[in-house]
Amino acid sequence: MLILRCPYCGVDAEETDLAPGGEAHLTRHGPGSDDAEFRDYLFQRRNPRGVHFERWRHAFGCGKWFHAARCTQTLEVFGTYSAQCSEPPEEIMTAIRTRRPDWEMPA
Amino acid sequence: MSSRLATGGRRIDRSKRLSFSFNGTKLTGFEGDTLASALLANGQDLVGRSFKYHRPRGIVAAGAEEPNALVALGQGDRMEPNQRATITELFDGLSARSQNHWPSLQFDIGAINARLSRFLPAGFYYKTFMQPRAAWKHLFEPVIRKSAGLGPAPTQGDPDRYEYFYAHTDVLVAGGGIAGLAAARAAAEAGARVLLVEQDSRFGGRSATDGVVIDGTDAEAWVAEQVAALSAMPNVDLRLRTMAAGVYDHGYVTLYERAGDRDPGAAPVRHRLWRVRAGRTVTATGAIERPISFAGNDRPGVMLASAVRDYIDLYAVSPGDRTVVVTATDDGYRTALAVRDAGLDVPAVLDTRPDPKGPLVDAVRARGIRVEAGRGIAKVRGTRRVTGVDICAQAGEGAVIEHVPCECVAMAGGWSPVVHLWSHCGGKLLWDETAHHFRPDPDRPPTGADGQGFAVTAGTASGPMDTGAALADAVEAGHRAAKALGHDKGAPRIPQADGTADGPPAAVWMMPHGAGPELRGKAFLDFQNDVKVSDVQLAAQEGYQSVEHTKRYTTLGMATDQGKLSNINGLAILSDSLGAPIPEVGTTTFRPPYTPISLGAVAGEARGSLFKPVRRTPIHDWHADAGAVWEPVGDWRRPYCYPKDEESHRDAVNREITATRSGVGLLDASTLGKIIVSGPDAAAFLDLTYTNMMSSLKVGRCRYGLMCTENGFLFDDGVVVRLSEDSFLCHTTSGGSDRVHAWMEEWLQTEWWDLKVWTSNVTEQFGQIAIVGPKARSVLERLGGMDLSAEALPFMAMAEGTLGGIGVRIFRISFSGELSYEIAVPAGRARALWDMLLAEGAADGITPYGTEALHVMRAEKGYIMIGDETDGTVIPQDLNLGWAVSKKKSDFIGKRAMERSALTDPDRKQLVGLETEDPALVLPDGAHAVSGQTNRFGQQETLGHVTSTYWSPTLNRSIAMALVSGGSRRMGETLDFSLEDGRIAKARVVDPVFLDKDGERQNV
Amino acid sequence: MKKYSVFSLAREALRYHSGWERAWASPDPKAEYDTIIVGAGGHGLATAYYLAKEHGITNVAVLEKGWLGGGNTGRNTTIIRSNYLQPESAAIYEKARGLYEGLSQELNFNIMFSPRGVMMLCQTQHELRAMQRTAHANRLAGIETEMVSPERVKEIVPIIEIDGPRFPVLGGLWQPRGGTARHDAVAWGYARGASARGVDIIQQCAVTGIDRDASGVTGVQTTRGPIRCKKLCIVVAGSSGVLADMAGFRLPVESVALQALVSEPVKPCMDCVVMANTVHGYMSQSDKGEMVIGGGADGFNNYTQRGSFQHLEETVRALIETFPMISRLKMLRHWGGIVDMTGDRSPIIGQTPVPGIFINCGWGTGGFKAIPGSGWATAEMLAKGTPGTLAAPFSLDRFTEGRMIDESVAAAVAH
Amino acid sequence: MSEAVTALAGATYEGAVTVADGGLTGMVQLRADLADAAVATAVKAATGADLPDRRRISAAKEQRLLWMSPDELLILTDHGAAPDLVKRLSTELTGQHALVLDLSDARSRIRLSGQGVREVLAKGAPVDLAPGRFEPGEVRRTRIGQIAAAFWLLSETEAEVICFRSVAPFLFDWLSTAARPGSLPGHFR
Repeated sequence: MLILRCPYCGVDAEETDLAPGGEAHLTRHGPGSDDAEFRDYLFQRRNPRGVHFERWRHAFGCGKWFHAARCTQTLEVFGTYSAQCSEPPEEIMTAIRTRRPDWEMPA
Repeated sequence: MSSRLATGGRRIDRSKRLSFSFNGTKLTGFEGDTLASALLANGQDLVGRSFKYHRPRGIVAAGAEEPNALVALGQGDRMEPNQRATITELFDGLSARSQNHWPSLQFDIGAINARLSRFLPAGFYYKTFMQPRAAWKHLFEPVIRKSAGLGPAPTQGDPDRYEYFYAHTDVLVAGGGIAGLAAARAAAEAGARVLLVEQDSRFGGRSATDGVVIDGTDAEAWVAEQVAALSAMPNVDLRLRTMAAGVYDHGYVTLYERAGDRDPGAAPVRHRLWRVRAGRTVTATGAIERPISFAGNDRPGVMLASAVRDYIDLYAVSPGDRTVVVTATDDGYRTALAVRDAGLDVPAVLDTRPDPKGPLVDAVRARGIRVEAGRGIAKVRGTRRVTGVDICAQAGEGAVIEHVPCECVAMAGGWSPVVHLWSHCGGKLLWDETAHHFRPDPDRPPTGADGQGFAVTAGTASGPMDTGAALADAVEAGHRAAKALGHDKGAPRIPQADGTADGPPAAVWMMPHGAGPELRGKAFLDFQNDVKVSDVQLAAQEGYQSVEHTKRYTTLGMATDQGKLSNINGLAILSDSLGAPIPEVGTTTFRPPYTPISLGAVAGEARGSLFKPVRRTPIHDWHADAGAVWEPVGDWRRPYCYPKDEESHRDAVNREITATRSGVGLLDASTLGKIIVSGPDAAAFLDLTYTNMMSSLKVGRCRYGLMCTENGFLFDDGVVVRLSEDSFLCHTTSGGSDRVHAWMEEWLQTEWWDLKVWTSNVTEQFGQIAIVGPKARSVLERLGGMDLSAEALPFMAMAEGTLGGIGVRIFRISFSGELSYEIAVPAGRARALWDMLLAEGAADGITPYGTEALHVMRAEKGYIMIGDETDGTVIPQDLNLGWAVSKKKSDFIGKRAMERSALTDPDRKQLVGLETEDPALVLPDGAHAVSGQTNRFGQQETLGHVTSTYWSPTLNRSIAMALVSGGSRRMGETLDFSLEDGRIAKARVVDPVFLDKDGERQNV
Repeated sequence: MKKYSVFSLAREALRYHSGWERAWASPDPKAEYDTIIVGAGGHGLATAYYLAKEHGITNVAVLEKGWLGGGNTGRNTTIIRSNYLQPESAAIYEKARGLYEGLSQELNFNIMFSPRGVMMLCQTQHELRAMQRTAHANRLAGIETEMVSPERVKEIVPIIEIDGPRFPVLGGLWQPRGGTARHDAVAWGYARGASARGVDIIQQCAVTGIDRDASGVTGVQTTRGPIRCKKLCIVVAGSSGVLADMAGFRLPVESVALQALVSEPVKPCMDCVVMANTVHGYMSQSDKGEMVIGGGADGFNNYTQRGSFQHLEETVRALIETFPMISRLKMLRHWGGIVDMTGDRSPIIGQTPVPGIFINCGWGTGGFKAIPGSGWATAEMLAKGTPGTLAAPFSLDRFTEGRMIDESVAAAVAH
Repeated sequence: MSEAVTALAGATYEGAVTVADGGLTGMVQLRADLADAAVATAVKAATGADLPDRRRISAAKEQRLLWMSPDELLILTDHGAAPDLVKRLSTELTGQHALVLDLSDARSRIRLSGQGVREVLAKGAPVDLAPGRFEPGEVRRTRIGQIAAAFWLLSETEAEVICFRSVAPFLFDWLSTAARPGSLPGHFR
């Protein structure tokens, strides 16, 4: 039972209050993108066994979407943060590096 | 045989007699008995039959680890199969039946398997029953299946109630023995919130029975003192009959409280499933004694030495006049003393160790009890119960030295910590070379959200088996758990226990050590599943070397006790067969729950009327009173039709349609989704979320809009109304409102957060009533309050005002092709308006209609229905809705996807109308058009399928819509539709708009 | 290979079964193979078996990081059916079901295929219409299924409640030749068969890297040293993304946990498989007597093979509504398996961007039933170097073209 | 002119805890950036109350302001007073990016009273409801069983729950079941 802190209402919400939303920080490819770019945007999700940036919604709570950095192997949560950003903020990166010194942000 | 002793019995209250029945025989026991102790007290040694060989089975243990004493408890709709007698508290009127035998427990036909056991080794069924092929289905499998299962299957629903309870605590302590109590006290005194749960009906565990003395007082008094102290603390909750069932990710724990098992029928809650979020979980779950593998160790009368002690001390039950103790540990001697103290005979203590010594050994010798060193049991004599044992040298091959008559054999193979809770969520184990057991590795605990370990072990669950060390470990554990959460008032005092630690146990995995195949084939590891030492060795021999392979091939540890008694012994045999050390062989995975929990508890309170939410419109009660036939739409209930007395559904639907098209009909459209989209960027946002251009919509006007996924597929539709320059009302499908609203918020919050837009799901603020048909206007005009003339309120326009004194918003839109007004009214007044309309329209024969009439009327007009014409793979162009897909807009959700080759393929299926050659024939739902060719897979090639098909009372013929490959090119073609019976129905491809192509009926 | 039969069993019984040989060999890896298959689950082992049997290719190694059959093959609810809507799906699943029919005899290993029938319940009007469409499609695809009435459902499944207040049973899609099989035995039987034909099955051998040059794959790095190969086939449900990473490409796959549980064993009470898709539950009774229950999948990426309680609630409460008598049964254990979810929930069988590397993955929640057909089609692809008729539709490029094979269309879940 | 009715039509259940229809209630939704000082000023002017802090409730006269999210406020008032409140708020917020709606009929209010209201809620809400952890003045949006709801304590023995109108009868039955006599575990003390 995952437990994530909603950065908007500050509640440590359990999974049953939340709705998962898949990989975070996707770049939307609309008209003008080529087939490969569009396929990657739609389907080719990062699926790491390790640190994963993902979207969650506090569905039964304040209804806000937020981001989480979580390890898909140990389920350790490095932090949650605003959904209105296109890359993880520095404090999240620091939190991850403190726990996983040899981790590198995938290209 | 077993019997009740004249005196003693720590737990029983001899003044409270309870009557119960076993296999129909009336028996009596005492308050405080378990069903198991009461059965033994009544001399009932034989309690069941084993799974595979149907061998006679007796009670082996006194707790949750019991593999044999499983009964069908209770009767009728309260019968529960496979209930463990050792953890079933006796109550007056309890009735139990033994399981897995026919015709009777005493004489069981299935026991023939025991005679054939030699031919039925591990996995024998993988090697045979294959020829002839038909025989498996018709002969072998039916026979195997008949013999499957233990207890009887219930036949009725369950009248009892279950529920969840959500609890949060700093420290959860699992186990209320002396370790659990000590840990809880340490944590509580440090200031932490503490929840302590004990699966048993008493606190204190084994301590009193084992004669533990703490701080100079006997265990019973010490435990009472701890319980009193803890109960007095406001930050502590102690709970009995509550088992920690499973430990989950992020430190979540489920508890199983058997709240009502002692008074079936009367208790308001049978089982309560606690869902606990604990900062730290202390597992003070104790240890379980290991049996010893010798030939005939499964005979009734062979018990764990600790269980023999329990039955004597707690329940004053004699397991038999003469008890032979066979032990690899000092602990076995405690049983010898307990038996002798009860005035019973101990013919011999067989100690596998060559040179047993220590205070316990001396005490036993001092009592004149015969101690045989380096000895073991070659074979147990007796069939339905023990009559004696053949003694042999442990070191040898089993040559019989002496026969000793006895009624009970007490096995003391050493103790293994209960590591289940620790392991459920990934805690790792260590193999202890001296104690010969797996114990938790404190350096590799299960970790939580913060990456830190969230479990701490306490007492014997950590490994140490002597009281002093266990207590010290427990206090430290409780303190550490609290401290990790910021609660610390300094190191707590550690209670002192008297006595010295036991000497090291011997590792005895097979008795005698050199036992041949004959004996190994009779030495049981898993009593319930009949897995023998020889089976594990066979698995290893055949290459099923992984512990998981062995488990699955032999079914070792897969019984309802999940291997609590058999796992370690089985592992040891396997490692011995493979010549690999035990830690390398490893353990199987520990899965929740610790012991089985009722499915009722898993489901919680959600049963019957509370199973799933039902959404009711403000007019729901009227529909119910009118005898509506309900159709579930999402969680909503909508009237399908309103049959009058004997009327068939189809007749009712036809009547509703005819009445509406010829006069006036009334529809409760409250379930339609309604979402307000407002703000300076509202129009821009809707241009992105709809395929249509919405920014060009004029204030006060309505436009039908489509929403696609980013994949290009149509997923919702509805009428959009521009309420003001920067405010829109978006209608969605019934049951689509939550999805669409969440979808809009998702894009606003995670992609286009720079847009100034607010949304609000106002679906439930309004009831919505559609008044439909040529006479709709006159009914409304008679109600009065608004000018509803074609000029004032033309088609696709919106007006606000009051009708019959109620504030409303009226949309001139139509899903039927008729003159139609959809009236939005505050939900609290919707029923009132509905009643007014019915009254006012009575003169015109106003007729409420349901969803089926709605569907037929929309089909007559060729309007699509999300979910019928769409299935998640359909794009607007497929439905001839290309006109609603803006070419002007540079972007909208789904635009890019529509450029992909598969979505621009001219042979895509397209929506067409169908007219069957036989107008009376209504095509079956989902029927396929066939080409007469076969496709690359050798299947009949299909051209398309029927999406909607109805009898049209208006056109007095059948009509249908279908998605057909290259459909628009096939106008006028006749297609062959294949029917269930293989016959072909011919249908002509036509324009899907069957009625009033020019829309004259609605433009009035 | 010693033949299994009632006679050999009797013969062995007389000598305490001392003569049984290993079911499969346990060789050390050779320096090079023509083909390396990564993953000794059902799909990988079946692929190896059919490579040897159908195409005579035996210089093959199957590498397994743990123990064979230890992944989803040994964790699923063993349902076998082929009542799929789309022609592509129907073709490969029916091929698999057909092979299951004679598999025990072919492998001389009783996998206990039990064609006891699969009943898919229709509990809403919409589901009823969708199932009718599927029934028509099945008939034209040569798959034996039929729509049955609620009364007939009750006849076939006496313990079912067809008049439930919330979701009454409106009908059912009945596949009489669907059923179950003993999942471990499928892996063991294929392993024994492949091994006997000369395939090297190498357990405890984890692939740690994939070697490639300009022309394509050249071999793999493993915990037991480097092994060269000409062709490489990745068949590692649950870890496909990780292996793809090693090979340097990405897959349209996400790994999520799927939940399952079994009850304590009770005497036989349900003689077929029942799937209730509206309420997301499915159940069958094992030959041992346990009620085997399938639950839902997590919605988030997850590599822990653990059960998560909250997903069982919904499944169990739904099944209690449908089968009220199970309420007093007890849950014996529950667990999770990691499944590959693709963009259209249909599998991937095909070439990858790296020449010489082939992939078989993305079976989602429904891989077990496909094992023989999947192995057969993958073997054909490996032998010919290009996908055959059965495999072709499941190629990777469908995600570029938007050519989805979407079974959710049928309102059925792919369990 | 008809009177508005509630979805629960005044229903009451008396068990270990009393469950009762909270009656007609004015509910006004404000969507605006609550961090924006101008919004705070406007709200104060229209209601006389300060904006509540995160997850808190503020009050003035007959009005209670519930914090629903960083950009959503729900104002409870008399049913008849809601339309005027909407007007006042809209006027005060002129020129601001804000949405004000009268949603008085969209939700239902249920009252719980008696010892053990905490435990009735704890049977369905994954929330720490222990004394000291959840106190009057805080509003919590979560689920009760399968129903989305918000609730708050008025005192140690009184709580209020709001949920969408269409599921109010279902939630009422759920709460009544949870409040059955003798069914409270007695965990909180």
